[in-house]
This record gives sequence, structure tokens and C-alpha cells, in this order.
Amino acid sequence: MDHIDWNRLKTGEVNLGTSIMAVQFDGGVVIGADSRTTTGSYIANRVTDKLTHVHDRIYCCRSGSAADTQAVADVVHYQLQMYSQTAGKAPSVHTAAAAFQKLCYDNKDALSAGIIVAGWDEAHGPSVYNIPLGGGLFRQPWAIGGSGSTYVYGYCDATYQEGWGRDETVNFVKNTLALAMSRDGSSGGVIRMCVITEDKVERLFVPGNELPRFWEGHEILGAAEPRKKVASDVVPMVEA
Amino acid sequence: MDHFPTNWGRPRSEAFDAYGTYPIHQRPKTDSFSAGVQRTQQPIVTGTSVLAIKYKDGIMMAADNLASYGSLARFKDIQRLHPVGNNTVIGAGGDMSDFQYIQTILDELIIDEFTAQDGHSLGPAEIHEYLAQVMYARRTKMNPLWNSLLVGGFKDGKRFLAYVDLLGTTYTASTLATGFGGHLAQPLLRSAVEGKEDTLTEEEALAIIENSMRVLFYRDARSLNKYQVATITESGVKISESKSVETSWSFAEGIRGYGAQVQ
Amino acid sequence: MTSIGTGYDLSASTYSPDGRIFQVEYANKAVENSGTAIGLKVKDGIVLAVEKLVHSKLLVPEANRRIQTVDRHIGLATAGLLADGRHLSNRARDEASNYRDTYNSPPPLKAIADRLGLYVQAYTLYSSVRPFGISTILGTVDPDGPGLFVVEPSGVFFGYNGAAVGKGRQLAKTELEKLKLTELSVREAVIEAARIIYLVHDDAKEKEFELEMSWIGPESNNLHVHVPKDLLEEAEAAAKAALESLVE
Amino acid sequence: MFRNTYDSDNTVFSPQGRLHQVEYALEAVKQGSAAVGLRSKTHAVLLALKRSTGELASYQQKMFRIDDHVGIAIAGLTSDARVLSNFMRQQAMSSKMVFNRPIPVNRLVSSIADKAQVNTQEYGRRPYGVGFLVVGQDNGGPHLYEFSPSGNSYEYYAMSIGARSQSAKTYLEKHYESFADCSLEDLVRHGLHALRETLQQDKELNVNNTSIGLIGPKSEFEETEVPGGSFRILENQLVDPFLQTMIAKETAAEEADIAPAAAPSVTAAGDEDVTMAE
Amino acid sequence: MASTSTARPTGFDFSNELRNNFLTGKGLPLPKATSTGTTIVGCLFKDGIVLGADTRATEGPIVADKNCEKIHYITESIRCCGAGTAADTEFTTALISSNMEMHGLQTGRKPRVVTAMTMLKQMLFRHQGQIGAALVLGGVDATGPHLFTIHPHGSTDKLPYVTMGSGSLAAMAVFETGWRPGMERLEALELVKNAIWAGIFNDLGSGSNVDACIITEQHTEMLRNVDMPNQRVQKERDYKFRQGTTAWKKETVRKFVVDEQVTLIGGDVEMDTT
Repeated sequence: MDHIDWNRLKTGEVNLGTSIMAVQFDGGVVIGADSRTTTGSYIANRVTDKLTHVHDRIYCCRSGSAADTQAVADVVHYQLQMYSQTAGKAPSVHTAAAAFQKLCYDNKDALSAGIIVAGWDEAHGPSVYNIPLGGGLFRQPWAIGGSGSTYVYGYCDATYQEGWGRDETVNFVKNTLALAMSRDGSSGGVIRMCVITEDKVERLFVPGNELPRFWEGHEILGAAEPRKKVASDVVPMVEA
Repeated sequence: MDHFPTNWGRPRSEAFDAYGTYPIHQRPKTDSFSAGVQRTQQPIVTGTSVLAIKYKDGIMMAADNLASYGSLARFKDIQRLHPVGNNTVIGAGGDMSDFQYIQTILDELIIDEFTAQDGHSLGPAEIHEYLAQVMYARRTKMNPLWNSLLVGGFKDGKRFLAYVDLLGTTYTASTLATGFGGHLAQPLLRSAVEGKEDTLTEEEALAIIENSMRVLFYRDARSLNKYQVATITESGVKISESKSVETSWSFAEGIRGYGAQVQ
Repeated sequence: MTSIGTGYDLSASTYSPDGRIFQVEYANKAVENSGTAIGLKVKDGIVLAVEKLVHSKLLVPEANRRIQTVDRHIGLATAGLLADGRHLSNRARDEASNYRDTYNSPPPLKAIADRLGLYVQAYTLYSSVRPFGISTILGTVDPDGPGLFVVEPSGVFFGYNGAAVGKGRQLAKTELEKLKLTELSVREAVIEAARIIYLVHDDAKEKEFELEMSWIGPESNNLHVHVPKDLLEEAEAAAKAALESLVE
Repeated sequence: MFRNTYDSDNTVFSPQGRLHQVEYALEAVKQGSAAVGLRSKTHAVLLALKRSTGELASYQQKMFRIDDHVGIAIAGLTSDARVLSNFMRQQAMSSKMVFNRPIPVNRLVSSIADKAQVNTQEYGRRPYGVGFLVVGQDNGGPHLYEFSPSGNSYEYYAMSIGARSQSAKTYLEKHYESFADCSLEDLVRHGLHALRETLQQDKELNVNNTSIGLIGPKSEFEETEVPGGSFRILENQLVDPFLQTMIAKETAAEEADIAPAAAPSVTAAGDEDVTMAE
Repeated sequence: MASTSTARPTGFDFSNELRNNFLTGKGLPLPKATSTGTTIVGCLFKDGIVLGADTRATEGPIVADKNCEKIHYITESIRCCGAGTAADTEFTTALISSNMEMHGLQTGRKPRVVTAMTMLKQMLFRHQGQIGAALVLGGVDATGPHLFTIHPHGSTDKLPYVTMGSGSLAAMAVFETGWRPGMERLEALELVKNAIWAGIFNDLGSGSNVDACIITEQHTEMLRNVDMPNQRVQKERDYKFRQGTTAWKKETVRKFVVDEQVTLIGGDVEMDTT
């Protein structure tokens, strides 16, 4: 091509290829994310924190363009602070999610952001909202997002059950993310999780060398292995 | 007389026409058939870096066990180091189907050599030359074998280490790395190996390779912390079982957010 | 022989009135003029041995091979026209390579023998070619175990436990029949093979000869290679000793 | 000449299992002037007798360079030799280009032998009418091979082909055991002595009718450096210092303590060369 | 047209986009935006931050400046390394430096590193990646030492060791091998120098010398050209000819200076030159 490829400049953009997740349970929500940030296939940051605080008991998980999601999160953070100052109370998770959705929907042509908003509020207890690429708003008991999520929908559908407690939920998030990270080249590093309950926000950290491990394949490049090896001492005679 | 030098039979390009001497109204039209025959493919199932260094006793080479399908980590137990005869190992990055084809033709070559049973055998230098010819011939047909290959070997008391890629480009050095390894591992390998090729022991060489594999695992999104190491020495070819490196993540535990966030 | 002078024996594409193809029979004569070649299929491998008649003392010993390698695990010994033997072994290598190309696995010997049989047979069909003047012994150890085949000039091939072709084949066959092949190891078979070749060599009529032997078995890592020099010498010494004891 | 029913083409076996056309082709080799080849642990040499058709004609070329490490001497049909040597050169170049390796000498010889075999089996062709002595060096050191129209090739310590080559062979068989440790000069002298045996009465070897091909380190009689001991052909004056080392025939015979070789009979062919079976 | 409007919006003017698209369609290429290859790094140590940079500036394949400065001043205790389009890094950091100074004067406090970081990321985000500045921002403020990277599209990372520019992979390989928490000042400087060296010698876009900057709570030390691994050495031979190398047969000397006699006409001998 003879003309300048303006998109080329966009290739330098930093992406959160990402596996993110949020699950609600009885007393709160568990959110989690991997820690990989890539430009192309270079890992620009291997210990990213994709769990972003927007209010005391409301966090978001970011996927998509790092610049866009940071800008959106910063704006929502600002709006929620203004809200709590003027209203004199903490915003609900729904309020936060609505703020995210407005920004994402109104600027859908300019943004590449897939965000999961989760937290705890006085009115509704724990809740999880998913705001995927176009800027829609969906409440779900559990949500996954980012490029890595496509590999684990089946696992989540097969595994998730209502009525779990905190520990089971944490385990579910941890396993799901580990599975997504192990298959998705754009996800990886460590698992960061937050357990958000009425009382506190608890940070959990799983280092990259202590991730849950699953089957890692046994494919063999090239010819098939013989089913039985010829034992060197006893070999069946083929009678003519 | 046409006074525009670019019309004298050379293609319009910045290399030849930096000052835009080409008149707009005479610009060549895109031939409707120009996109008709395009055989250059793209790699589909791919392997990432291969590393290799010279050391005291021979050559050490390493590659991880991953074959990716785009960003999907599709096959996590494939071998990208392939012994060729008794004195040579090739390591491949790039398209794995093309690599399998290369293994097939090399195996045929080695059988031809074996069946001659005349005391002659192909060493690493000959195999590298052969590969270079094959790769160059294929790219000339606009149908390249989409690989970067390292050829390492030890024969007649001599170490051999060289590179060849899909274009037929070849070079040799005491440290080589393909793909991301060229950016990430090569600086480390160079500073650890250059000038010490004849004194590095196998343990030292292994430590250098392991360290580079760790950095690649940290920073290459198409890599896996599961790899094999091949050594080619006087006593022949050895390819290790798959192994992993220790990694360090503890410093990250306290990191919060990307800016002002502290919670 | 009633063939000579009848005119029915000048082409491979001609039958005689009694249904024979004399050119193929003459090709067999070329085999019978040649030094003996034998093959032994034993419990864990294969041994091939040939009596290589030495036509000049200027020849470099061991340099002029009559046993060829077709694939890693397949060996081939011929009796008859040496150049025809090279032609057929080259064909066998091509067939092996073609099989690998198609099936991405090492060829079983049956497949190679089958294809060579067809190839050799084609040379018995036309007046424009002559039949191969060789009998070919093929040996292997493949996943099904050891295998041994002989391809004749007519294109027929059979599997054997012990095979002998060439000048001394009758005596060699008698000797092979005496052996309990299924109980021998390849190492033992090497000794026996050497003894048989020494036994069938006719000192009175023939010039000097050189014993050439190859094997496929556990000690060769199931590859077809020539028998190591020390074992070859051991076998030759044993063969000579056996011969002398026979004379006494 | 005896008329034989089974000798009209090469696709016919005789009732004895012989191929007469091939045997006749071997006779064509004997029409050519003789060539001798021999080797030591360090060198391989070729010596050939050049013929000239008349006073005004130049001497026929008997040796060809194939590659740095291979050379041949021919006896028989020169035009067939040119076709085959061209093929050998192509094989050698191809090995250099594809593998960056000088072609192993045995494989080079086998390649033309395989080519020649086809001409012994298919109708409408004739076997090549030329024999080669091939010298070369590779990982295994110096080598000497004979190639013949029957499609056979053999490696020898020493060999001769062409007219009256039997006499040279007799000489070589007498002395070959000493060749391995010979100096280059001694080796060439033996070669010249053997070649002399093939001469007709009253003829002598001289600078015009003798070619010498060498492989291996430089001789004391050579002036130019020989990198890698590659193949070179010496003609004319360059041959002279070697001719000077020859010992006159009578003395040579005494020295070797042998009776002068019996005059070889050209017609008494049909012996060793024709046995195709082995 | 834009010129008819009196109220121009701030930021870039895209009114020529239509024309440019038309010309590109015709096959006329627009001039390429040049970006400079660079290695810039920063790392945390016990008492503060060490920043590092190479000193090569390139324009395509040309080395434009062999010893430029890439560590820019933001405030006394905040510095910023720039990679990417040279003009963009220069002017962006200068603007933010100015705004930081203003901010400091307005608040009467030493401004914080996050403030500079936020200003930079918001400016870069506003321009949607059109400002080709990739930055490493480091400094020490009342809340301690801080280190950030800022990408051209406005994303930021908070990390204990960072690299940017075309040599960032080479430099990062060094950091991944050598960085430990709580390093001493000299250890950290040595590591930063090694990282820049890796960029200089393994990345074609980086070269020449090493600049470093050590920022602690008390003091900022700018180490200009702390290493100079690419000094031009004395040539082994020179090509000047010795005087008298050329022989001559005859010599004539001609006088080109015209002798001139000056006759003063005025009364005063000395002229007033004031």
C-alpha cells in the first residue's frame, strides 16, 4: 500500500488482552483478573492490577484498551466521589454501573472497553454488572470477560452453582482464571482477586508460580508412537 | 521524451522517488489481476523463540513446548527441537506444519545418507546449507516455509551454530535466538557468552539458557514455562525432558492500580 | 534344453510352444553363475551373507559391497548381475521413501517386496527390456518382528525363514534346514551364516572370495548395518575351523 | 568372426545367462590406449598413453578434471566419455551447491555406473563404450575406482584399462603391496613402468604421449603450489622430470627379478573384464 | 472552511482529512511520521528512583544527534524520560513542567509525581495517540518515590522497574535478571547503566552514551554522559601529508599585498571612534 496506514499508529496501543471475572455470593462478590498487559505479543506489564477501585465497596475489572479503560475508570471514580459528597451516601453498584454504561455507550465508536462492575451496596447487597463492548448493561450472578473468557464459558456453565459461600466462590474464580490464562496467550502472570463484603475489601494474590494446574497436553509432533515396542529378546515369529 | 525517471521502468516507491517526481495523473493503475496469484500464506499454528549458544563442549539449544494458534495456547506438549542424524539438532520457530514438513525432508535425507553406508555422513554445516537452499528456493517461488531455524551441531571436533529463515537469510554467531528471543534473550546471551565460548562449562551454559528462558516466559505472550534443552557434543545429541524455571512474582503483591489508587 | 535355436528364446515377450518364457530362465542362469547369497531369519533379527568372488587381488577389500541398505531397517543382498542389483536397490530405496511420504511411517518389508515384485515382473513382459539377472534377498526387523523375502527374476516373491540364492544355493539350503532358526540369536546366526558360506564355496573351481555379512538385531539397534569387524573375524575363524574339522 | 544368435541387442540373455552386447562394449574399452591408476596412503595418480592419428594431428586427450578432488582417465569412445564426465561434473557441482560438500568419490562413480546399467537393460540403447579410472580424495583419503560399461564399478589399489592393459595389470599385481607407503615420485614411477608394459614394440614413453594426473600434496618435481592437493593434469614438459626417474626396462626387470612380461595378445580378450556377474 | 470560523476548537485540526483521503486514494503518500528509536528505563531503589536513557536521536535511518538529552526536567524532584517522536516528548514534558510549576505556586506545596502523571496521561489520552510520546516518569514526593510509564494513548503503569522505547526489550531483559527490591544507590545505578548498555548495543535505534538521573528525597543528581562506551578513538593512521612531501624544482614568491601609505589630512592625529 502506498498510503499511510493510520491504524499502524494504533498498533502501539497497549491492550489488556485479559481474563476477568466477577461472581456474587451470599455475603458479597469475588472479582478476579490476570495481570498481563501486551503490545502485540510483548508483555509490557506482567503484574498489572486490573481490579480498579471506583468507590469504597465498588470495583471494576477492566478489559480492552488500557488507555480507554483507565480514562473511563478515572471519570467514573470522579463522578462517584462527587455523588457521595452531594448525596451524602455511598452510591449503589447499579449507579456505578450506569455511569460506566453511559460513558461506554455514548462513546462506543471511540472506545474499546469491556468492563465488569461489581460490589456491595446497602440497597441490593452484592451485585455484578457486565458492560461488554457495545455499551450494553447486563446484571448477572457471575460474569466473565476479556479475550481469555471465551475459553472458559463451558467450564463456568458446568461448574457454577447458586448458594456457594465465600471460599467456594474464591476457588471457582481462581480455577476459572487459571484455565483461561493457560489457554489464552494474551492473559497470564498472577491472579489478583478481591472479596468485597459489607465489612471490608479483602485483596487476594496468587503468584504466577502457584497457579492451579490442569492437564497440559501430551501431543507428539510427527509420527504416531507404536502401540507396542518390539521387545529386543522376544519377538513374535510370523509364520509364513 | 518522458522526463520522469520513475517512468523508466522502475516501480514507484519511496526508495527510488523520495521527492515525489511522479506526476499524479500518470500514476500506474492497480492491475485487476495483481492480487490474483498470491501464494504467500501466513503462519497458522506457530512456535515462538529458539535460543542457542556455543559453550566449551559444543552447542546448547532450547525451545519451549508450545504451539500457538493465534493467541490460543493450542498444543502445550510439542517438541520444537529435532535431531538430524547423530551430530545435529535443528530448532524451529514459526509455522509448525512447515516445520513438520522440514522434519520429513530431513529424515528422508538422513535415510538416503544412511543407506549409502559408505562412511560419509551429513554434518551440521551440510544440513544448514541444504536448509538454506530449500528455504531460498521456496521463497523464490513465493511460497516460503514460514520458519526461523537454528542449526546446531558438533562434528569432527568442531562446533557449528547457524541461522536460516523463511527468506533464505543465513548467518552464524556464538549466540543466536529467533523470534522474540532476538529482542529479549540475545542481549543477555551476548553479554554472558561472547568471548567465553571456550571456557563456559555445561552447568554455566545451562544457567545462561535457563535465565533467558525465564525472561522470555516473563515477557513473551506466546511462550510457556515448559521447555527442552538440547546439547550437541562430542558424544552426540541429547535432548532433555521438559522442564520449567523458577519464577518470581512476590514483588507484585503490593502493587495497587495504575496511578493514584492505593486500595 | 530344447530352447536354443528355436527362436522362441530371443525375447521376454515370447512364449515357447510349451508355455515357457526362456529369457526369464536365462536370467536365472545369470543368477546361478554368481556367488552364493543367504539370508537367515532368527528369533531376534536377520543375518544376510554373501560369498563375494574376488576377480582381482588389486581390489580393495570391504570397499565393494554387494549387500545394500534400503531403509534404516531393511537390507538387501543380491546374486546375479551386480549392476542390476544396484539398480534394484535404488528402486527399493525409492519405494521405501515413497511409502514414508504417503503413510508417514517406516515401510513394512512386505510392502517393499510387493512393489519390487511388480517392478521386476514388468521387465519380463516386453521385448524392449530384459529381465533382471538377479535374485534378491530382502531382510528386515519391523514392528511385526523379523521378515525375510526373496524376489526372483520372474517377479515372484516368497517369504522365508532361511533363504539361499546363487551358485551354492542347494547345499546352502540343506545346511539352513538343519538349523533351528527360531531358536538362534542373531549373534549365533552370524557364526552359522559364515560357516555356510565357507562350506558352499568351491575352492577347486572358484577364485578367491570375500565374506560379506550384515545384520539387523538388538545389537545394531534394529538398524541394517554391516556386521562389526571383530564379530566378522570371529565368525570367519569359526567357519574355517569348522571346515577343517569337516575335512578331518 | 563367430556369429552368435544372442548378441544382436542388449535385451537378450544368452542361454548361459550372459549379455553379449555388454561384453562387446567392454571390448570397445580395449580399443582405447591404456590408462593406469594407483594409489598410496597419501596420493592417487593416473597415467595415460596418448595416441595421435598422424604426424599432423594432436594427441588425443585422455584425462579430464571433474572437480577439485576428482579426476578421470578414459579408455574407449571419447565422445561417450565427454557425456559421462559432463554428468559427473554436474553431480559434483550439485553437491557443492546443495550441501557445500565435495561429493564423496564413491557416490560420484556409482552415479555413472547406475546410469550405465540402464543402457544394458533397455532396447534401443547401446551400452557406453568407454571405461574410466577415477581418482579422488575425500574424508576417507585418496581413492581409485574403475568404471566400466557393464554398469559395474570397483575400488582398487591399482588398476589399468585399455589396450594391452593386461600387461600393466601383471606389473601392478606384482608390486601393489608396496604402493601404500610409496612417495608420490615412486608411485608415479611404478605407474610409468606399468604403463610402459602396454606399449607396442619399439615405442617409448615420452613427453608427448604421456599424461599424468595427480591428487595429493605437491611433488618435488612440481613448481606451482597445490592448495588442498587438488587434482591436476601434467602434460608435456611437466611430465619430463617423472619420465627421468624411470629405470630402463632390462634393469627394471632384473631389479624386480621378473621375466619380461609376455607379449600380451590383443585378441585374447574375453577374460576378466567381461564377467558381468561379479 | 476552518478559516471562516472565528471560534477554533483546541487540539488538532482535522479539516484536511477529506483532502488527504482523496490524495491517498490517488496514490500520493503522506509524509511519514518519524519516531525515534530509544532506550529509556527507570527503577526503584532503597532511597528513591534511578532513571536512565541513551543519547541517540534518529530520523529514519539517519543518526540525527549523537548526544541528545532524553531525561527531561519536570520539577526539581520529578524527571521524565521520553521516547517516540522527539518533538512530542520535548514539548509535552515542557508543557507539563510549566503546569507543574504553576500548580506548585498555586497550592504552595511541592507537587506530587501522580499529579504530573495524571496531567500527562490526560493530555495524551485527549489526543488519542496522535502525540507520539512514550514516557518514563519518576520522582520522589511527600508520599515517597514513584515510578510510572505512560504510553502514547494515555495508559499508565505503576511498577518498580520499567523500560520504554525500541530498546525496551533488551533493557527489560537486564532488569528481569538483575532487579531486586531494596537495592543500594550504586547497585541501582549500575543496573540502570547495564540496561541502557543492552539497548545501545542490541537495538539499532539506540546508541551513543548513557545519561542517568538519581532522585532521592533530599537531592536530585543528573549524571549526564555517565558512561561513554562509543567514544571515537584516535585513528591508527592519518592521511595528512608531511610538509615537503611533494618535491619542487623552482620557487617564486609573489607579493599580493599592496603597500599603502595613509596620509592624515585632519587636524587631530587621533580619531574619535566613539
